[in-house]
Amino acid sequence: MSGPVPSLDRLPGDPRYWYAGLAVLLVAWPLLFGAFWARIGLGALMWIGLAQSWNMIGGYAGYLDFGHGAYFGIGAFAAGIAMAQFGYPFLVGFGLAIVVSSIVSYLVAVPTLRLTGAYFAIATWAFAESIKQTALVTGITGGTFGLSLPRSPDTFVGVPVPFAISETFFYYAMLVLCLATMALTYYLFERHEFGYRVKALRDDQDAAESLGIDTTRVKRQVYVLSCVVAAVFGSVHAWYIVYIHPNDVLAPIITDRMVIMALLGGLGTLTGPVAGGLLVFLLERLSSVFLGSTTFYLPLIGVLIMVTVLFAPSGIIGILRGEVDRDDVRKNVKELGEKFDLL
Amino acid sequence: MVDIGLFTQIVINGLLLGGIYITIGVGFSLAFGVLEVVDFAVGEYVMVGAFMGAVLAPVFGAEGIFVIPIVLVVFFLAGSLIQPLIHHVTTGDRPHPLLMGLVFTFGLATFLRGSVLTIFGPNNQDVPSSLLTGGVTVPGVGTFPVVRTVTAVFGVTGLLVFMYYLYRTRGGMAIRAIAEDRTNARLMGININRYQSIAYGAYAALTGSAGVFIGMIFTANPGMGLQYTAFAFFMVVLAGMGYLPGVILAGIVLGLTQSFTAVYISGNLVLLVLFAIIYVVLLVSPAGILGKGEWAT
Amino acid sequence: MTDDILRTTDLTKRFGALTANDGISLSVERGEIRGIIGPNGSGKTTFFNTVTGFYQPDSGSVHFDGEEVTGWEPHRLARRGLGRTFQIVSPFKNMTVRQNMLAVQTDDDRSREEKRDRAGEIMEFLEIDHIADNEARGMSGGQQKLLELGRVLMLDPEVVMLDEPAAGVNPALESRIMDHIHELNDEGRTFVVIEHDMHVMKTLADSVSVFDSGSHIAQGDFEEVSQDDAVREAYLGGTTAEDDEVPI
Amino acid sequence: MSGGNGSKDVPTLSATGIEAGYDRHQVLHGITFESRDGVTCIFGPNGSGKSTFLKTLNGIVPVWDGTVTYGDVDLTGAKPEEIVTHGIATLPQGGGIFGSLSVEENLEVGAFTVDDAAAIGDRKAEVLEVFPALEDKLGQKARDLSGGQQMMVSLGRAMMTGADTFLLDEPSAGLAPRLVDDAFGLIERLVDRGAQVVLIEQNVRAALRLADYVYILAEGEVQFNGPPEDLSEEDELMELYLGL
Amino acid sequence: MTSLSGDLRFGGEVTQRGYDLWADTVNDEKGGIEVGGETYEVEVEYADAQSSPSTGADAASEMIEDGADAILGPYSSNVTLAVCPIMEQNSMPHITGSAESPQIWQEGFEYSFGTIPTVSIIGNEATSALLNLEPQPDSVYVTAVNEPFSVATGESMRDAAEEAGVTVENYEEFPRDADYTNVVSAAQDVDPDLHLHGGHIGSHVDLISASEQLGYNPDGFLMHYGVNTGSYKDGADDQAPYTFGATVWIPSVDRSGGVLFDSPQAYADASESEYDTAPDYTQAGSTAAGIVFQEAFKELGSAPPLSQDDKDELIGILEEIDVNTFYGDVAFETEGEYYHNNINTQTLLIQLGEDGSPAIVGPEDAATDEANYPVPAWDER
Repeated sequence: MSGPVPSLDRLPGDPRYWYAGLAVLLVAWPLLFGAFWARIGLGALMWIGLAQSWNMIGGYAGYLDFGHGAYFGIGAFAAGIAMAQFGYPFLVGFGLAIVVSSIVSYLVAVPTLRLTGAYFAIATWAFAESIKQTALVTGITGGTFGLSLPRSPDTFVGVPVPFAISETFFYYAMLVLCLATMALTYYLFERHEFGYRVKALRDDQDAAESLGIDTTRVKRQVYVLSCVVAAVFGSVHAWYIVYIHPNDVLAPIITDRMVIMALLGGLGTLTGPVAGGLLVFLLERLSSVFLGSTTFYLPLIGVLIMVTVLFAPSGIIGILRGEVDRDDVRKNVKELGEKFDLL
Repeated sequence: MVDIGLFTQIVINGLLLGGIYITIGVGFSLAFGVLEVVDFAVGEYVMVGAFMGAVLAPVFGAEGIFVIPIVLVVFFLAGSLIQPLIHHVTTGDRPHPLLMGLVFTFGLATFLRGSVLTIFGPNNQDVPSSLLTGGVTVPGVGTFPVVRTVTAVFGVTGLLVFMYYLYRTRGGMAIRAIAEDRTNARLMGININRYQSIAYGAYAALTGSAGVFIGMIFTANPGMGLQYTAFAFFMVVLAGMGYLPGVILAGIVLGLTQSFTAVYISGNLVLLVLFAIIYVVLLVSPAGILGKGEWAT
Repeated sequence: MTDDILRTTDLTKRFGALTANDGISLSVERGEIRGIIGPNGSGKTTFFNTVTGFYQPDSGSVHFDGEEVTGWEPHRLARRGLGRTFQIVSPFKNMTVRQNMLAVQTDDDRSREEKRDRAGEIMEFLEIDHIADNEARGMSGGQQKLLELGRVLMLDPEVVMLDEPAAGVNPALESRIMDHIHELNDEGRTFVVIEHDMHVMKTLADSVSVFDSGSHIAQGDFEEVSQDDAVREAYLGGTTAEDDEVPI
Repeated sequence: MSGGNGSKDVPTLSATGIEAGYDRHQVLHGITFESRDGVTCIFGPNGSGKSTFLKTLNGIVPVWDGTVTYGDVDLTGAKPEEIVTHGIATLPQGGGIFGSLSVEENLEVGAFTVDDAAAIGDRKAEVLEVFPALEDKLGQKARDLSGGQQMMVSLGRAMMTGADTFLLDEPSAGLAPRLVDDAFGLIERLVDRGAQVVLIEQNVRAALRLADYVYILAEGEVQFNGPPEDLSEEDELMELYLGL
Repeated sequence: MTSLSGDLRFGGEVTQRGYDLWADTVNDEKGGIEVGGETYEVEVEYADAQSSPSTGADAASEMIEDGADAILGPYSSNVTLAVCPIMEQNSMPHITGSAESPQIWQEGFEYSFGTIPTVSIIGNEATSALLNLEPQPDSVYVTAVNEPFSVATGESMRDAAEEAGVTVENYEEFPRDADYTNVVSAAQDVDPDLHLHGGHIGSHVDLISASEQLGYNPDGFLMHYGVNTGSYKDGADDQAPYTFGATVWIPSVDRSGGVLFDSPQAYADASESEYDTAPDYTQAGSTAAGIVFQEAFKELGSAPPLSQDDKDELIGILEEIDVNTFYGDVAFETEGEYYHNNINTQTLLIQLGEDGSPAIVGPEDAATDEANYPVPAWDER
């Protein structure tokens, strides 16, 4: 197989065994390792999904969305408001998250996607901050006090869920969402004409137009799709975390993480966000486990980002695929050396 | 009913606040105009500058402004060593050069913030200054806080010095030539690496020393950088990307918008108003409120 | 009355003070291969861009297949049957050849399977089916030219506008491209071709339009045009009062 | 018409077996070239590689194979900013003036490698002597000048480098027809001052009036080289030029 | 658990010192907690909430997983609000020494307790004490940073002033990153007798600096939280003296005979010798949370690890408990809006002296020093 799913095929032996092993591990994970590791697992799955949602617009379509985290927050608050302010079950909130995020993202898409490059990046970032500031001063979001969601056991498709906020339940919820996001990405962007059109407009917008591709429409479609995916994760996150606050679920760091994960992993690839999401999430979350109580992981991540951009612009997946080898690094170092020319 | 005393004071506050923004906007705008770098680390330069002020001021008899020459030198050198890295990631045959620049500086910002937090801890640190205290009251007009006034003067002076350098010296001429066309500049014998390093170093130096002033006005804190990054972006968007003279107007607009919104509408809506303005300006007039910015994507 | 499939009337496009296309009126007959030649900066590519909707003309109109299409969006024109390529090859580098072909969007109601079959046929016709699953970035310049042609054919266009199809292509591949164009022309497709390689132009074009300084200065078959004084002047420079001093 | 009527002894700029291109795409296939006193013209159809070849001479395009020498100096692989210090100035296509800089600054940028203010002043005076029309435009932004004046700025700026050899990439392109002659007149003045000029032109007829030696390139190879007298028939030239 | 990294690291460290000092002292002096004749050494494991609610919730889960018998809570109300549901779900006894938002107790979490009273009480009582100073102020200006703790503080200050019949000239909220000259100018314009402010330390520093710069001279500034911390003293530096603050505990409180630490001063000395830092009430409240657990374990009498039944019994004990500590008598409400919060503390109005050290200046029955009121104007210092 070419391109998109390289990692497991490179391992020795029949890849089917590796896939099967991975599947068993994913399913058995919370049962094997208990609540804490279930939480770590579900966090990782959520961030992989979020990184993938950014990858749709940022990687496949090449639009640097620096306000994507807003949709995570919009999803969280849509579900939160439905559940906390109106007492609806989660599924209503889930539906609301999809509806609201589609409408908002479409309204944003129409004017904002006319911008490109850093203009688009700054505009989306300003938009996301506007949303956060609005949430901080609005009553229905709980304003500055945030929202506490009901903790009582919920029902799922009418069937009572016995473990409404148990890690295991949310682990499987995130697993399903993450796999669905991966499958959707694989199908739409790697196997379907839609994805080819998206990549086409990224690689050469004029050529894409000349081939009958309505680039304006395709851009809007990707944007709305990627935003809805982020909102879906946001809604489940709100249900799980129970207490949401604009400074948490609408924080700029959410967008930043998505961007960093997709970039470190490999932009515009199916598996890049998986690799990047795992690396960054685990580095942050497990730093206290392995490094002790220190903020040392922050400069570490900073250096990691800088080194990757300098020497492996195609990300971890690029390295795994052998796109970045020692010669490239050597060439990079040489070119870089020539630029130090102050005196 | 608008109270004239309060009104003029709000104008003063807004203008001086704008002065603080100008100190950040000048270098950022220069960096963008010449180097095409959208620098996420700008706020962290402010933060590191403020910490240098806090740490070194005691050495100079608790007087922060004496630290500034050191900050200028240290930041100039640091900046001129960082620039080649940024230049490297934004040129060549890489995919998404702009994104690479953004993300590289984002990594740099994370590194700087994390390092200061790890070394100094999360506490607020004062940048002392006994010379710049209190305010000067002009009867019938309002009070001019000394440290803010000095900072605004510093910012505007910095802008004038930059403009003098750019428009009146050979080095500045070289930098403008590079900004217009790197290849042709090389054909004139200009070593573009050197002058780009100088430009970025000058930007870092000005921004770092702005940090010392900001530390005096407020307080030094590892988390303070983010808001200044935001304001630097506000500045260049309003001024027009890379359009240096627009920075003054942008600073004034930002400062006045902020102070009038805070007093006459609601303090809670200040940031909402500012971000909304940025968003709308980008959609309506991406070249800034004067329409003179240039964006080189 | 000839059967014009593409006709521009007084098409004018300005960029600031520069008039890149100055009232160009030009008709292309259904089924012909029309060459467009002219020195650099004579407005050939601008003309392509204005006709195919990438530029909005300042004045004048474009008619395609009996319908006024002035100012249509490029993708709409493409789906209507007006295909084009670009001077600089622009394959979608991060996709395979097949994916490049399948990215093309049409209005017709062919099923995905039919489109995939059609892509297969075209690749076979252009003899690039053996690299169908290779990424476009690794291909040679000539193969990229073929891919571009193939992508345009996915539109099933009535008119194909090619901007320098032979530039940077080795002679063997060049003649292959010419053959393909002839074959497609025999099927009834109309071609408008910008080309600097006069050899190509001579063997390919049924008739040639010459552009100079944004104007359409001459039209005719290649031999006629190459003897035309205005054309010589366009290529070799102005004849001036000092003509007698010219060493030739 | 003959060149070399200046008094200077200008080194020969020569290139041997130049191969070069962009990315993986090879444009030049072994070009050997030597500048002559006066004007050496390089003609060729679009895409023949003449511009690319000029850029290998001034260091913008890296040479894959072959050597570039200037007199005794090996310039192969030298950077553009070094090459200009050896006395080779380039007028890029379109003149390459810095539109946002004033006319005076454009001239001064030309003398960027010179530190001596007095020498810069002398050269400036010299340029203004050659192009008196620039005298009262010094303070204006270069982009506000007419095409012909921009051409003067561009040539004047090249003179400011103090170079002996000038590489001119289609100086007449984009000029109104009546200005083309003026442009060539300006080039003549350079030659009169003892400089060697390497000229790429698409305005073949006009350029031939100046040429002391001609190269014709097609598809990255030299198709013809010799004195202009050898191109006796315009039809032959047309055929060579159009690659028929 | 506490926030050892991220924005809340400052408060996180204070909390950690409080918990550590308890554990070290109980282990050093008594060899641990005596339960049913056996002495068990206290082991405090930390998990880093990284100042984020979701990480905090993960950290709580990690500790439960690792077999914690009881949990000492995180710093900050946001993280606490995300952590408490985890405690409920796992029936895990949890005392926080440093979360003050009234929301927490309104939620009615069964398994969570808090040793420091909600800020709505502190802000209210400190304001009342300040308003009783002579000459009695007629008007106040109230500001608060727009985040839960600070808004709760500001609102309680405003309410106290209204209850006392003092004119509230304005109540204004603004974001942390606001420019304070505008806040000050607006206040200066109405010239109130007192300025009351709810926020964290950085905002106090900005406010007091802007006031100094603009020559804004109300008769006093009351700010909460944290004017008696080193961070405020360092940050505000020359402007720090005379600031009023609120606390429920400072080392000079006169009481004795507490469990583990005999007196507040003994506790402060221990803190000084251990960390070279004067403790504030958050640290003291955190230590007290440890002491409460220690006493509850003793009463429970079951050897660790605790079974679920033991834990449920522990909750019962905690609801009944009344411990005399250096920090005060700790007992928890069992109903109402302060459910499981310890509100038996006395709020103290403090004022920083010339050297930046706090003195108790109110309320009357607790004051040990005379307030310097009205405070000298900026140019008279």
